[in-house]
Amino acid sequence: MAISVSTGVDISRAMVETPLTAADWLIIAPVAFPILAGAILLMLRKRVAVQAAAANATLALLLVLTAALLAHVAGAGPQTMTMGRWLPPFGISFSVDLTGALLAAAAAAVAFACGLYATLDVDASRLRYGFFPFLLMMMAGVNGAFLTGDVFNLYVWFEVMLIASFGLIVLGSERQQLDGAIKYAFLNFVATTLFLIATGYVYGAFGTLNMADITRQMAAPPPGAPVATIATLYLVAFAMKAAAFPLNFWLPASYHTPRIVVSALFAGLLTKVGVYALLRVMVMIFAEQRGLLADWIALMAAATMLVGVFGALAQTDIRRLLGFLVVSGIGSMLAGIALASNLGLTGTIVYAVHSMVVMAALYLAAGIVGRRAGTFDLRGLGGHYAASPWFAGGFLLLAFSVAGLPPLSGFWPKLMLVKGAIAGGLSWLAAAILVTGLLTTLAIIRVWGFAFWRGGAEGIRDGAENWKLPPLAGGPAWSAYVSFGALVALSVMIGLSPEPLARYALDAAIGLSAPDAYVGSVFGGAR
Amino acid sequence: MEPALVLLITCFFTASIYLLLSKQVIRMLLGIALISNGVNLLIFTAGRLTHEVPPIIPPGALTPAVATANPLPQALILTAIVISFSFFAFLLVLSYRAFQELGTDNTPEMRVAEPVDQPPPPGGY
Amino acid sequence: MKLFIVNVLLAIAWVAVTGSFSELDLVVGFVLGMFALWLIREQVGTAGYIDRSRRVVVLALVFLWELTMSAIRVLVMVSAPRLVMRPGIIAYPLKVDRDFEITMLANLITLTPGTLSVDVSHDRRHLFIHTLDASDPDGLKQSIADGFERKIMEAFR
Amino acid sequence: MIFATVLAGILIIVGSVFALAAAVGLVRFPDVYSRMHAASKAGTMGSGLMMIALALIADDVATATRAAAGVVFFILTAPVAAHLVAKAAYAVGYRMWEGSVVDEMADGEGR
Amino acid sequence: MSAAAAFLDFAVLVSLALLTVTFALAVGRVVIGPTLPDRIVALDMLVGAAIGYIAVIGVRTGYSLYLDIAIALGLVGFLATVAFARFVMERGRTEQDRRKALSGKEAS
Amino acid sequence: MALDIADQTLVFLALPFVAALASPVAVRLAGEKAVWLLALFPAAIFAHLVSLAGPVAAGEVFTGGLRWIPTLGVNLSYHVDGLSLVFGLLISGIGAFIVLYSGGYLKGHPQLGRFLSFIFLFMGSMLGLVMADNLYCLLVLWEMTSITSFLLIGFDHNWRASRRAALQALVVTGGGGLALIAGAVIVEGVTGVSELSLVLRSGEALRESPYYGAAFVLVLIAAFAKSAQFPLHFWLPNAMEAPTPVSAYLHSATMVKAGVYLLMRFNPVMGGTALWEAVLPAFGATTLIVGTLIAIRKTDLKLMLAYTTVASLGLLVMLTGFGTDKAIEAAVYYLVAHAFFKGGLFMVAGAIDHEAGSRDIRRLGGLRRAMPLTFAAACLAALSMSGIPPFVGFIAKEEIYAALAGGDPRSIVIAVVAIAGNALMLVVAAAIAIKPFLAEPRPELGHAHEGPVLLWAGPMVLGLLGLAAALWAGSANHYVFAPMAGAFAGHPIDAHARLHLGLSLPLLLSLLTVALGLAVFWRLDAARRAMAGLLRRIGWGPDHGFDQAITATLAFSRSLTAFVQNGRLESYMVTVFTVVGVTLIAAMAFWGEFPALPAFPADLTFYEWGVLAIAFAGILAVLWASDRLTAIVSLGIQGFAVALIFILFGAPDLSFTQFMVETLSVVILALVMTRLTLHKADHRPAGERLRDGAIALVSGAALGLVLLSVTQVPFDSRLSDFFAQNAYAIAHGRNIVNVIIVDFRGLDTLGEIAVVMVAGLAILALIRIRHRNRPDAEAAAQTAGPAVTKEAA
Amino acid sequence: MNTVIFRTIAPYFTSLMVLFSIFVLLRGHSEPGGGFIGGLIAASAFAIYGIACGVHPVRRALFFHPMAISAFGLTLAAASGLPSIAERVPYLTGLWVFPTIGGVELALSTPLVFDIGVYLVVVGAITSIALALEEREQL
Ligand code: NA
Ligand code: NA
Repeated sequence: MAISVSTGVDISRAMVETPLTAADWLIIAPVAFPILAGAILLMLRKRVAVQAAAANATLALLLVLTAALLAHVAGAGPQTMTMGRWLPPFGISFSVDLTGALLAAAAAAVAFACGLYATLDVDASRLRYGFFPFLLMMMAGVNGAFLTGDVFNLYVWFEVMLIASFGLIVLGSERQQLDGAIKYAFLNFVATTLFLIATGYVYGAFGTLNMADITRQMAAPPPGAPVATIATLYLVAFAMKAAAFPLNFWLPASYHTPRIVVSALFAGLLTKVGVYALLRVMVMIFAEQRGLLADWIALMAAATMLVGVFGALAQTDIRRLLGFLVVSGIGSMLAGIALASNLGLTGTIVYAVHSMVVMAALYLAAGIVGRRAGTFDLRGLGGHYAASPWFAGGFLLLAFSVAGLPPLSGFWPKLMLVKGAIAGGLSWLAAAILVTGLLTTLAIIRVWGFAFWRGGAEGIRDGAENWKLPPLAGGPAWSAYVSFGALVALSVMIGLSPEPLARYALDAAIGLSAPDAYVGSVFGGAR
Repeated sequence: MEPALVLLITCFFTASIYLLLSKQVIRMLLGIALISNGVNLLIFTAGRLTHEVPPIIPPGALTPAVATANPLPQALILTAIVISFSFFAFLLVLSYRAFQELGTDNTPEMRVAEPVDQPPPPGGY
Repeated sequence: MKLFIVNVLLAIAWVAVTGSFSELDLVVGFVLGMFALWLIREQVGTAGYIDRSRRVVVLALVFLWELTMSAIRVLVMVSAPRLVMRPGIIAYPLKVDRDFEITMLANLITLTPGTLSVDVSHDRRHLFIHTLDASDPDGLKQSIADGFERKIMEAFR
Repeated sequence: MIFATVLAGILIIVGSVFALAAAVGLVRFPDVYSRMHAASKAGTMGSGLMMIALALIADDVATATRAAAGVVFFILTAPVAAHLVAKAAYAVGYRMWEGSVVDEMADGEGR
Repeated sequence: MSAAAAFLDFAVLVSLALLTVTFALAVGRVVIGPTLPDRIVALDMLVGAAIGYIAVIGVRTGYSLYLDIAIALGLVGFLATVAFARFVMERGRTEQDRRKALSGKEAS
Repeated sequence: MALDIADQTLVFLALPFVAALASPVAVRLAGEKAVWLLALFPAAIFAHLVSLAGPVAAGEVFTGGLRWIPTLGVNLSYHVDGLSLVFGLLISGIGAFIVLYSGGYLKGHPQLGRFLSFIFLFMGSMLGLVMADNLYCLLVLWEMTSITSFLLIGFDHNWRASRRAALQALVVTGGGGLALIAGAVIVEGVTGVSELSLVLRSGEALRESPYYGAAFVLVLIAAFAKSAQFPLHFWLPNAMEAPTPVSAYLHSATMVKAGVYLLMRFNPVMGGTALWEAVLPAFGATTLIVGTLIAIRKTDLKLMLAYTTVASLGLLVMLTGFGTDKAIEAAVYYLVAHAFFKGGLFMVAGAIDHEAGSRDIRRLGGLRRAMPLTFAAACLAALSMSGIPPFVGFIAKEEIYAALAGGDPRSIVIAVVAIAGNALMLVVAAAIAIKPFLAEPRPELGHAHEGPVLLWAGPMVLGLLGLAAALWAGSANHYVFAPMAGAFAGHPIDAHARLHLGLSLPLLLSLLTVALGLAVFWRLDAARRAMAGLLRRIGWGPDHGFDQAITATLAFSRSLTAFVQNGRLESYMVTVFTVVGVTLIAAMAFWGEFPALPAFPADLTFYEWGVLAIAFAGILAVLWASDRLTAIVSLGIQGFAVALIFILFGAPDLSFTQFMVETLSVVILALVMTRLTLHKADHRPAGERLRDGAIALVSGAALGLVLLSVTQVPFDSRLSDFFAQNAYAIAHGRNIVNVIIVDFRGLDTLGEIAVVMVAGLAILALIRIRHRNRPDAEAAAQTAGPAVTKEAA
Repeated sequence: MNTVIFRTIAPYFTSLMVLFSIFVLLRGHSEPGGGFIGGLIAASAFAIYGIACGVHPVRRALFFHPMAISAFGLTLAAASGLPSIAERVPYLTGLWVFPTIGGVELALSTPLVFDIGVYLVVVGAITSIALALEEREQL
């Protein structure tokens, strides 16, 4: 009773015949593994004690897997596995290039830190109702989106990610949460629906769903196909996922409502998937159409940056402020997509990685601040610098980083984008980036001034430092500080030694704008 | 065949968008339900239409004897139907819970997360 | 015993539904049926007996006949140029008292011409029946008592 | 075979006539209770006949038994559904048509 | 044989025409109401007609596989009706329904 | 360029960062005595730089470094020429005394270690800034000096004024740094190189490039912000909130000169143009006058010094812009002189503050006896500042006047400004050196006595250096001034100024300056009152403007955000679909992708039309449903119609699923709706409904048109053909759709069921987790809608 | 709902529907049906059961929490791709065995396991939703 793949039919024209190596399994592992782990954790949902340990072990392993995948792809070029052994484009291909692998690894790092932080932030009831399964499924969705090479499959992973994020955002059912979740859920549903519509058009026009296949066909698109309009619709859909102005409303409306660790995860991961999709679809597949839309994307980028940072300046709640800063950062990433030069794309990718780490860490910091002070309202905060200088120092590093001051992680992508914009003749875009940097500095340093430097809440006597902050309670405080510290360290590391990331990002950018290797890995016959 | 379906799909989209623009969450939910059907029909039509012949290989044959309906859009729609049903159910229960907790299903009144009277950003230093 | 019979019936149903009459199918059907019954084990009260199957079949045939008549009557009514109706709800005093029998009676009544079971009273002594012709409630009650109710009692007692 | 084909044709016509009758009843009858009569009888009959026609065409025992099983399902569900709707409608107080002659349920318990 | 087939074709067309009218009437009742139970009954009717329609399409195309869809539809159609009935029961009448029911003018 | 890791200079440049790490530890172990050890770090750097002075004077340029970010062309490369060397010597030399001084000034302060750490961070950044060869490396260190300055100004973070000053400094100098980013990018873009040593060879290309103007403005903004040129000067006096060592080090001797350094550095490539020679002197002169005038008005020692620092920076910018070799020479002398005397005076002011408890010149007096050494140091510095021989300040002033003695109108105007400015600086110098020490003693200062050696050693040494530089001018010229001036000018300059009192125009102007200064000093109180009156009359300054700008920015942010992010879901939706409709229509119109007009679809049978019509009727029924329950039931109609459409076009699986899903949707709706309150249908006003209808129609039509266009493309059925070929042959399934679902595209299905599972869990969580204050919410829910009671059992 | 008629007949409907659902599941590979549709039918069956007889009998009947069933289904589906590792073929490759038991050749395959996983996920999740909603109503 031997296991057989087929019944004596000649399969060479339908199936891949090269046997797989162990490294090939790294391609699918970042998706299959968290799905399995998430499902198994859900079966054990009553065992609250097991949840955190098991989930964190999973996330750690996920980090290892994605890092190994990144190393593999960096060494061996884009990798493809077509599920079910069917020849591409008939089966669903996972095609991993540096862009995907890099973002997946960064996402895993952020998720690992957040998972650790969650041991403090997430209570038993939320654990019982699936915090960690949601988290793991979201990671499966995020990784699936980063790694898949099939446009419909990308939609599916978007939805996995989205529904898991729905679970996370409503977990707890507080009033604010429910209100935020309504806006988040309806608007995001609309965004993915637009994505699905565009994908339907693509199938109708191209007869295929494989991204490499479409890319290949774009050299000579099917006659009469409304390719530019389809690209425009993709732009709208993904810009909405990425929270670009004027489609960004869902983000500031909701990111401040769930548990802080959830906000951190969202800020770190979700919008970046939208940016990734723009890179993959607009830059790689619809390169020419992106060129037609470049001015509009640039305009959108500038508007997003500015609307975001002005929004941040208008806030009293740190979490909302950070939400607007997430939006502002998306503007910077869009700028690189508008430019689409190697430098610009490198800037976008480095910025994405930086933003994943830094925004997640800032939310975690806000969580620590809010948990200790009992409020997230800037007016009620103060004294954190005196209370815990190391933590405050970490926050300050992040603040400078998000403001784009050197030598922290936010500076380098901004430099790339400014260089790219000036080289691309879009000086006004460079100016917008720089002005945004200045305003961001103002916005985030105000937080530093109010929450950290000031001796106590609004109205405290000048010069006084009589603010008593309770220690971090409600769970293992070390987990919060360690996870926060790890992300800060990562950000500082990127800032001080950006070369490896910049190198990867540059290669990724080259791979996006000249996708021969990507297409080759799918159809090259290797696998 | 396709133009007729396109017309119907347009009606689906128009109606669902009109509902999504309304101020009541329940009407928006109806819009969600309609738009999902519209999208399903869209994918179906994008894969081109054939009369009545299901993509099933008759017993004894190795491949379909006659031209069948395009199976791929059907599989895609099946996935999409299931996903949109899951989302619909979630949105529905979410709306219900929001109604319970917020006391309204009227979007202009749902202002807990983004209150009407937001305080100005703190001045000073 | 009772469960066993139902189980066998389910296995047969399985074979019927799958349409292939191999022993293996019967076994599979039996196992699946066992599973299906296991799912509802708490609610299964009295089940029928095999030796009453004949009367059950008779009942079923009567019932199909009544259904046909009923449908035709609707057809006639709706095609009449003017509706002549004297509807109303009557309370039919039940003689049967087991859940299964009440249910069966109510359903049969619904599927027969002009009557529709609305509800069973809380004390389970009456079945409320909506009828399209309520000009003679007592006559209607009598015909049910002599018809379906007696046949049910014959078949299942 | 010819017999089966012709019979199937007759059955679907008759079945759809019943279905139409039910629908007309649905439109013409004066209140929800009487409309239920039409739908639950003629409707069930109609769809049942058409399914039997399909089984005849298929000319295959498995299909036939399945069709029979399906018809039985309908016949079992239709009265229960009618009962539930009627009970609910009555319990909540939807009135019968004003031309109704008797309501022994109102005297008994009802609401 | 061909005459029988021709008759069947004719029967199918007649049947589909009748069913289309049936649909229209049932839809009309759903829209008109006036009470919620009316709409529920009409929807139930619609399901019944759909079952017939599927069967007739099955007859027309010769695919008996449609039978299972019809059966499943019958089963879940029942579920829908049950759920609505339950809804009516739990919920009570809407204000609008009450107004119409009290006026009692819906009879033809 | 050879980059060598075993490079000594690089190690020395890294030393301050090591010290920054070491200082908290050292202070924890040894208290303030640790400064003696820590001062060795800058001292070692100083010594190393001194060792380079000879070769540099001989024309050698030291370069080296490490690759940092090859991808971006950023290197950690240094470039030691005369200019950077002198700056480096000042930074490390003064830095050593500042470290010592900090030990005395912050003795016993719990955060002394942190303070020193910041000081060292700054030192490392500043040192790197002046040594950096790579433009971007310079940029990084430039911003790092802003950051460390921010930290140091806000060191007394419990005070609002400190926080404000720190933020202000960061926004202004950091903002300037942003301009420098763009400037550097343009410079690199034009010259094609990013190493300063190479850029310096491309002056011609840069000056003639169309981007010169932009680069000039951007570099200028950065330099002016950092070097506190009017009207960006306001942050510097406010920075006096910082502990005095910071004021002495950053805000007089070193950091504020970074802007001047930048101008001097770029002089060979950007200077010499009409723009350069017009703009720099204009701003410099204005700054000089404004700074000195305001300094007169102040009574706080540190503020007086701060405003004279502003003025001195103006003087330096003015000279830099003037551009002649003589002016360059003068600027070089003045820069060094200023570093000595201003650093010293700040430390003196700090010592007075520390010992006497006040910095208000009106409250100080008679400290000569109590603090003789401090007094001596003050005198040395003040004399140099006043331009009195035999101090280097005198030489500097003579050189300035010599440079401006050209006789042309521009020279005359600038000379007048210089004379006025110098005279007023003399007033301030005199006031600081004389008033606290020689004015009549104040009884409340009886406790004051000489501070520890840490406090007076620094100013004393700096004062003496001011003397030494003048006395041994030959060596100073050879090792310091000439190389620096040469690097500044871009060609060798033979700086040979010495102390000589021969009668000359410069000396006459010096005498005039002194006379003017003494006259004002004699009537200082009156002058101060006059200035105060004038400033009151103006009533507004850029400092106030900063607050106004912040307030305005916040107000603008608030109203913009309230408009854009208005919190209303329906308005978000309106925006989204407007964008969808408009962009799609525009895209199709712009790129000519509208579909062709289709023929009437005659291939549909009547019953197919019938089903389509039912679907349409279902849609209308949902739209027009007078209440939501009707709408829900109506929803079933279109759902079933869609299922029938699937049947008609050969998709039994879809139809199957659609029926099930539609029914379950309705069931779940019904289950949920049991508790919801019912409202009337749609209560949008007519205008809004019209608008929404228009948006819906445009977006819906757009989506439909694209689809129509897509269906007119010849279809490529490769995939489906493949599936049909292999579904049974290889995958053993006759239902091709199912084979696709479980095999060909099984991964989609895996994701799909993950969605189903997660949705189930999310819904469970939604239903089950109730917030604590639920009864209230329930009550609110009950009162909000029309009261509905549960009627049935 | 408190009605004798419905309560009496619902369990039979439920078992018939579950049976039908398994039938639809198993033959999905060759005719319309499959795990998803089967799962929906089974979930409908449990919904009817729950509406008729209350939530607790359904919970007891299922024994496991519906979400656990759903999670198990997902585990099964995801794991059905893992035997590919041993065969050195990509994830989710269909692997078949054709054992003969009692003279009948059976077709057992990873796609079948996958489809069963789909079925369980759908049954579990939808039942969970229906029961949770139903439970709220009964409070
Ligand atoms: Na699928
Ligand atoms: Na499916």
